[in-house]
Amino acid sequence: MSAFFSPFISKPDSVSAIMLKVLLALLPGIALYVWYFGPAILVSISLASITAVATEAAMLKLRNRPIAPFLKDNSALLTGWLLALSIPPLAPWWLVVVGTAFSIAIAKHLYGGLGNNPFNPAMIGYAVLIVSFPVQMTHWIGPHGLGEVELSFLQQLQYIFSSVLPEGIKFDAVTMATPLDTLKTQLHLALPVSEILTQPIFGRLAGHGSEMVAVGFLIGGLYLLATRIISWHLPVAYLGTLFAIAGIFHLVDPTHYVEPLFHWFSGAAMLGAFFILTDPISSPTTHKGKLIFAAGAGLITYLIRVYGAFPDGMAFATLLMNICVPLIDAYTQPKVFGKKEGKS
Amino acid sequence: MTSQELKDIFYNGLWKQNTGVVQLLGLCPILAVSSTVVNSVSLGLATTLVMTISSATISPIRSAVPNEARIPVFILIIAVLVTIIQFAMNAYVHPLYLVLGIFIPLITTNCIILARIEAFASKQPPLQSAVDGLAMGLGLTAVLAVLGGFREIFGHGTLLSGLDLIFGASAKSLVITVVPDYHGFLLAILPPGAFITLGLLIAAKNYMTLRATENEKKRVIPVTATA
Amino acid sequence: MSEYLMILIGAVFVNNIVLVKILGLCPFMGVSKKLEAAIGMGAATAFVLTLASGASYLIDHYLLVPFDLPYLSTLSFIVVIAGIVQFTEMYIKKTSPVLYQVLGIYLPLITTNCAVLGVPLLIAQNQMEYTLLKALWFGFGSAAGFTLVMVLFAGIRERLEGADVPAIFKGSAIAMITAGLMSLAFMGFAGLTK
Amino acid sequence: MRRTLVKAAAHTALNVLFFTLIGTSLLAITYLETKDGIAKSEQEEKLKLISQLLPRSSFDNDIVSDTVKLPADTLLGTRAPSKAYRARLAGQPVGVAMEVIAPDGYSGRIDLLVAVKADGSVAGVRVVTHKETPGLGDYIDIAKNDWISIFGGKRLNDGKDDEWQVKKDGGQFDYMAGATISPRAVIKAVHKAMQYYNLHHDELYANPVVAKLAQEEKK
Amino acid sequence: MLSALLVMSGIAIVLGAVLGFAAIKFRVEGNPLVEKIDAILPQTQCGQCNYPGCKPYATAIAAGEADINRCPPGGEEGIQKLADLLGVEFKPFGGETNAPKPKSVAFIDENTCIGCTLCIQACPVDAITGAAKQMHTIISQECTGCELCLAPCPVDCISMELIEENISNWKWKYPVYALKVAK
Amino acid sequence: MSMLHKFHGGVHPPTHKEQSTRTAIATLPIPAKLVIPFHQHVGNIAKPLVQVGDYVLKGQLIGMPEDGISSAIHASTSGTISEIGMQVVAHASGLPDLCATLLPDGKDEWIPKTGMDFRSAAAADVRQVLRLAGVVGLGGAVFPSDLKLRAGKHKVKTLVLNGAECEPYITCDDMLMRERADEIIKGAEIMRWALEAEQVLVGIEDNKPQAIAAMEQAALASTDDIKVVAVPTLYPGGGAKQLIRVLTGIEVAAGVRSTEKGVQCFNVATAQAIYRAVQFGEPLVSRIVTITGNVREPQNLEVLIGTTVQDVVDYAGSLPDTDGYIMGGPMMGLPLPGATVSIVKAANCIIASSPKIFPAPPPAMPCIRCTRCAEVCPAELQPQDLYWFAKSKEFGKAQEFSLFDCIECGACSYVCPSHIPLVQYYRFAKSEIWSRESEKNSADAARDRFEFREYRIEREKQEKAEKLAAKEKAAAEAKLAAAKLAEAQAATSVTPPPMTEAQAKIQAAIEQAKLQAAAVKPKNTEQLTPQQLAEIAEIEARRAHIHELASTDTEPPNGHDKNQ
Ligand SMILES: Cc1cc2nc3c(=O)[nH]c(=O)nc-3n(C[C@@H](O)[C@@H](O)[C@H](O)COP(=O)(O)O)c2cc1C
Ligand SMILES: Cc1cc2nc3c(=O)[nH]c(=O)nc-3n(C[C@H](O)[C@H](O)[C@H](O)COP(=O)(O)O)c2cc1C
Ligand SMILES: Cc1cc2nc3c(=O)[nH]c(=O)nc-3n(C[C@H](O)[C@H](O)[C@H](O)COP(=O)(O)O)c2cc1C
Ligand SMILES: Cc1cc2nc3c(=O)[nH]c(=O)nc-3n(C[C@H](O)[C@H](O)[C@H](O)CO)c2cc1C
Ligand code: SF4
Ligand code: SF4
Ligand code: SF4
Ligand code: SF4
Ligand code: FES
Repeated sequence: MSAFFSPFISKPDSVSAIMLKVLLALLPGIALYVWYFGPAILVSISLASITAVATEAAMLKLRNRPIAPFLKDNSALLTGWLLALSIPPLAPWWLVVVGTAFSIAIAKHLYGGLGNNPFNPAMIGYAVLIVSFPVQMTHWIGPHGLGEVELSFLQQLQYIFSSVLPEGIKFDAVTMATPLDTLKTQLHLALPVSEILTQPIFGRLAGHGSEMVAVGFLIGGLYLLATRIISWHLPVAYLGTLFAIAGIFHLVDPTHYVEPLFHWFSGAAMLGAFFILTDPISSPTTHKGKLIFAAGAGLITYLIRVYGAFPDGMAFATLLMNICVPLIDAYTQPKVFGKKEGKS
Repeated sequence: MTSQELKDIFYNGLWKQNTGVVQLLGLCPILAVSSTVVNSVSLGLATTLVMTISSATISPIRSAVPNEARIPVFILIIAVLVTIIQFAMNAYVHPLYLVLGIFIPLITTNCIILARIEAFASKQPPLQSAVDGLAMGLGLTAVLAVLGGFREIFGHGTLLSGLDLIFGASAKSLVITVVPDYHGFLLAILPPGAFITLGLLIAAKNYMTLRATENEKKRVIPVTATA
Repeated sequence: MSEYLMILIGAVFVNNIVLVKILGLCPFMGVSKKLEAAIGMGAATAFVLTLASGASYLIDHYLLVPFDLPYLSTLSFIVVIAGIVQFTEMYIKKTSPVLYQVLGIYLPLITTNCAVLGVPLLIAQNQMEYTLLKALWFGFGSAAGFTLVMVLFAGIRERLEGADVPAIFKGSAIAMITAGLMSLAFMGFAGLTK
Repeated sequence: MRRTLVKAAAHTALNVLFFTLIGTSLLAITYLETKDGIAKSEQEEKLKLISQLLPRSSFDNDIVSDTVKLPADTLLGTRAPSKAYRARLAGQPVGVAMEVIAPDGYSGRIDLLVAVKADGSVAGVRVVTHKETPGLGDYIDIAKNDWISIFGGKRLNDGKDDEWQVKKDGGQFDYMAGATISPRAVIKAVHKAMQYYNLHHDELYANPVVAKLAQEEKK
Repeated sequence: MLSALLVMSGIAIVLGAVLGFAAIKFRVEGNPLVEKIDAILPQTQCGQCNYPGCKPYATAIAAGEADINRCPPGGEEGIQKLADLLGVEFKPFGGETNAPKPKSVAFIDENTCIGCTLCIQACPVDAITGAAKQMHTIISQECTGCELCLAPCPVDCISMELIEENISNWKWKYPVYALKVAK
Repeated sequence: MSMLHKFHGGVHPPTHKEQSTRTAIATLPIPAKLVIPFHQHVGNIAKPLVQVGDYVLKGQLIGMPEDGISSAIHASTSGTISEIGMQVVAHASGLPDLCATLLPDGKDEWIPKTGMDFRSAAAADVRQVLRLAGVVGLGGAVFPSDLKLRAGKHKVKTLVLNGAECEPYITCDDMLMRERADEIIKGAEIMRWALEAEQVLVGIEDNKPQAIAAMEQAALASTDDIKVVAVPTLYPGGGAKQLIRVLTGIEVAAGVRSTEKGVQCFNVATAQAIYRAVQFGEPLVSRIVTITGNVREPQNLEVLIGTTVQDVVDYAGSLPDTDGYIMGGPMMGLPLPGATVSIVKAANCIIASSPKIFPAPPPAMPCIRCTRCAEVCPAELQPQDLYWFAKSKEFGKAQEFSLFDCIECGACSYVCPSHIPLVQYYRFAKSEIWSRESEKNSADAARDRFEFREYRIEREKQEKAEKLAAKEKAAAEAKLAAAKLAEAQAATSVTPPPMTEAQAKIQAAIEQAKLQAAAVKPKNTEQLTPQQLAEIAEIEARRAHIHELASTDTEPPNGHDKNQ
């Protein structure tokens, strides 16, 4: 007998296929990223991929677990990609390596590897990096045509691996703060929103270029929704809450609070709504739980963006809500068949 | 007190029942002030002092205290000792006093002190109690020192920084730079780093214990086979 | 009004007594293996902590300061706290055996909870800024922060029971690391109250 | 019942009282013993800080005691009274070190000590406490970086207020890329403190305090 | 100094009085813990814990006099449950305590039995029937497998038999779930 | 007809039903040997009535239903009983159970059969007939049908006939409905009458148009209110609770009997068996079995109960790469321990499996909490949580999360991308919980008995002391007359002479007993002789008496009266 117990048949699907589809869904966003910001991001993605797979293999070996099936599940790769996408492309190589290794080794494997981690590994990696290396983590490249100086790909490579810039070019000149960061800093200087948004770094909805990257992630996200890899509850509740709160603040005081669409299309909101919050392992399983989880994340994201110390709140919002997942799950258990109230 | 007894008490305090990695008591100072070796060891020694004296003091008066007032009286004695040490540090090593801050008065509520008094001193004669307090305190200091060492190296790339707080500016030259030109892994010095490093330390202790028992087993098997 | 809100947000989230201030860790680690116990411990501590904040504020304000005895703060606070704890224990044991069943074994531990002494000491340090009401409110906020993270932590630990955690990390090691990652997450609240 | 209750209560009370008395006495004695030592240490600590700004050789008074209470003032960024320490050489004003607050640091307020020479130039600035991001905004702390010494010798030039800004905003002060909020806050606070100094120059140096009175003040 | 003493004395007297008062006023008797512990023990009543039955062992645990790892019939699971209840660390079997044995029931060879009634007196749970001078038999559903009847029997007619797996006591097995590298 | 309702979840596995519906139901020739288990139903095993060597006729009662939930077992054909003993049966354990082996004589001679006109009989009599005819549910649960036909406290409004047959591969009900629809409808009439139900709904999945047509045709002929309803094809639409939900909108929770909600559900084959038992007095000695999968000619066969699987497979033509047999469908079926086991009343289908049909599943990965399982679970459970707890043996938690509401349909395992044998974990957890429950019960009983024993000993001691005191008193009175004699008397009463006598006898018996011990093998004490039973009863009575005393004069020890 091929299987020892019923059922003897199963639907042809696998974890690695699911993960692969998520990786595919990231491609439109990555393509637009390269289009607007240049190919440096591909270097971080490659670095992160290699580190992720190597760490995964090493940890599996240490834990005395079979290596091949787990390496083939693509989940480490996904963690690596998502982390790489949250790190400034010009970040030194060791930043990517340290972050990815921490994600996989501590946040994933100390908990037992795939399926066991209570926290989103990629976001743990991001949080560790931003509190440990805030300088490196807040210097992003600007989109084509905006920066004072644009480095060639070779120069970028050289900078990533040896932190050496071409003669006469200052680090300041090749990088700039992100749109969210700029907005926050300038609001601090008591400039009105309308004036801030006229600067060239901003585009139609949010940051010039980065808004299109967000659109790319939105497209990938819709693909994930269509293939039922993720359920609508998380993105809808997250983006909905973010929109609602931002909308209320904006309506009350438009000089200090940008409109909600800006929040949707800047920072990690789109990436987070479709790819990060949706990590099945660290998010709740019940429908009601997903709604609560994502709404909470939306609220925290907004608070951190507007009042907090960090330019974007996505990662911390995810982690903070990750903490609540077991309780959310426990208290949102749906009524089982025949035990619903109101029905006889 | 026999030397075996003495050995047992020390083995217990330093390893088997170590407060930091086994009993998980006295965690607040362990985690809060262990960002450098100097801080760690200073607070560890202060705590050891309090533990030793309080154990020795409470052991003889134990029976004189009515049950319902037991904890208030014990804690009162501890608090007096702690405050005395606080005054002393304030007067003689003021910079260190400033760095350790609220954690000096908080030695009072360091769980391990009352725990040892309840578990040991209230049942044993003063001498043993004092030694137990000393051993436990040294165990705590050891964990603090190791933890402080790791966090300092990871976080700053140095060792023994802050020595000048105790011995004056001249001691600055004693600071060891372990990794020159280090970026500083800030996480290690921040609260999360404290938790994670202690977690890893506990795992290391578990690993060593596991190895020890496995070796034990390996050693035992042939013996029984021949017997 | 918004001042009180800030005190609350500050005490519960931004300067969470356990994860940011690193106080009260022993019960946090020790009594969080089971959710039920964590809720009990959290509630008991919250009660004592709030009461202790008020009581020590009164002592500080009406005895220590007028008589110029700030050096007695640790001593007087801890004695009062120990008294409150002991009294609460006896009272609950008598009046509500059910509650005692839940809280009973944890109550004595509260005396040696650093948070319960730490909060009154913090209040005493910032004497000028607090009124009795604010001191109570701050105490309550800290207590709520303690209970909150304790309960959330217990939730995660219960879930971890089923996780394939490497043998040497099982138990307190992984719990410690989890607390660290929670603390990392709580750093996200930084700056919410300036 | 009543009887035993009262008796039990009295018994416990006496017991606790006994230990309290012993403990408190011990404590009080230690306190009296160490009191002076503590006061001395505290004073030395202050002196060490101030003397980084105003060289010890430049004054001869007991600067730690010779203080004046500064009322809360927006120019000082304070909401409660703070203190100024005055340096005199042979009775003549040499300079003053003011406790100032920069309320708008990246992560909250930054406590500063701003020393101004009698001639109206900055003697030096030190960050006493701050909560800026380690590794990013904390270069304002002398322990991390000597950026803060750029204030030495700077003056308040009438009419040229916009020089008191970071270079990025068109001013004269350097900053580190990636963290401009912290220096902005410090510069603004020092700038305002200088204005305060100019406005209140005379009051600041008035009524030299004799050492005894200073003791009183401390409480 | 004087003010310090006065202030602290005031606090001490109030506190001491309140506590002394409370100690009498709120005194409670009995220990509900024993019942809870007893509910976990397997009630085999075998005395392997060195106490004459499960209840006495429970009482000893509640009083803090006995370790939680002394009941072999309860197995490791029993220890775990006790550890959870009491909030202490799990402790494996060891030292002088026997490791748990597989479940079995006593069995009297009725042809050999001489009806001495000694086993009846030994059985803590009245699982043996038979009158004096007649042969005895064991009600196997009621036998807890304590082995206490073995020693008293003068003709050694009682033996322990493993409870074998059959269709009615068969259990589904834990699914084989290879996560570990096969060695 | 009112609108159909929906149940949550469900899956659409490929059905593979067309393979076995190409030919009409054939009858399998009488095999050379029948192995008839005495336990083919839920509840108590039937008590054997025959002995080795007995000659039996077809339909002769060979296993008598025990008290309570139980059913009868019959000889499936005429012949000789050649063996009664333990044989491997169709059970997940692969363990042996009590079976009778029957060597057919080929005459297939019936015992005299007498049918009855149910409408003029009492419902209780009809039920008794069914019980003795061994009619049990043929839909899979094999619950004695007579018990299900008891109207009970609650009025049954709707009788549901289950013709859904939602499992892939199985077609026995389909074929039965196509060919014997009128018998099914007549059976339904009997059931409706016995339950006094108002209406009968026959639910058939819409992938069986021919069966629906045949059943509609037959229903027309009935005077009862019988409706045939096509329900959507969705596994496990044939689960009784799911079908009831679809047809009536009523949800019956786990642990609740559907009759409490006014519905009762039977399989269509059960209806037919009931008809034959009542109308013709034919006990249940055969059933329709689908033989499919890796065989040359998949089809449906009428098979005598007790026929070995090998016989059935051989008839359909076995193929070389067959690597096992499944009884039931691929979703819920049972892997058989071998082809030697026999067809039982529950055996609706035999699938010969081969690596081609049922390829080995890829190795299980950890659960990634994708909740696909929760999306398809008809019981609306959270299978991923149940798995998490079952895996780590946190049975209490599993129970809290409604483990026992799981109907083991396998839909969750079917969709799991990690290929985790989820249902297997639930089975494991359930059986562990059951065994713990029973251990706990026996521990409680042991505690009661122990405490009672302590109490009894205490009491006996007291009585003895009282007697002693009385005697001493008497002795003291006599002391005046003869002091020395009285003392001696008192002394003897302390050590009663019978004890010493007994001890002496023991000593005497030891030698002889030891000799015997060496010679004799122990035998099972479970099988008590009537004499011993009487003895036990007597002891119990004695205990009861003391109990009574105990409860009247002193405070009884905790809960001892549960003992009785
Ligand atoms: C966890 C996380 C944090 C991020 N933080 C920021 C941020 O602080 N500011 C921002 O504008 N984009 C942030 N991003 C978004 C960027 O990774 C990327 O999506 C965006 O397109 C970068 O555009 P930029 O170069 O204009 O910043 C973050 C993404 C992630 C996943
Ligand atoms: C986690 C984090 C912490 C920061 N901390 C500080 C800080 O302490 N001080 C500061 O001036 N800027 C800090 N910043 C940077 C500000 O957000 C802002 O980008 C910067 O001050 C603007 O400088 P620029 O104008 O040179 O780009 C921090 C940024 C991040 C992401
Ligand atoms: C998942 C599941 C699927 C079932 N599918 C069918 C089915 O297709 N046909 C059927 O008659 N019984 C099926 N049953 C059995 C029914 O639930 C129920 O036991 C039966 O219809 C009762 O009738 P009976 O007593 O006549 O067998 C299924 C049970 C379960 C749990
Ligand atoms: C829809 C989806 C989203 C995912 N998001 C993340 C993520 O945000 N971070 C991450 O580390 N892994 C993510 N993963 C991969 C995987 O779940 C993750 O590595 C596990 O948490 C490791 O146990 C995702 C997987 C899927 C299917
Ligand atoms: S060892 Fe025997 S008597 Fe003791 S508790 Fe266990 S079962 Fe009961
Ligand atoms: S019959 Fe023997 S083994 Fe069984 S319970 Fe009684 S004394 Fe124990
Ligand atoms: S379908 Fe499988 S992997 Fe997905 S949640 Fe359910 S058990 Fe886990
Ligand atoms: S087997 Fe149980 S848990 Fe799985 S889908 Fe069916 S009812 Fe739900
Ligand atoms: S040391 Fe702080 S609670 Fe134990």
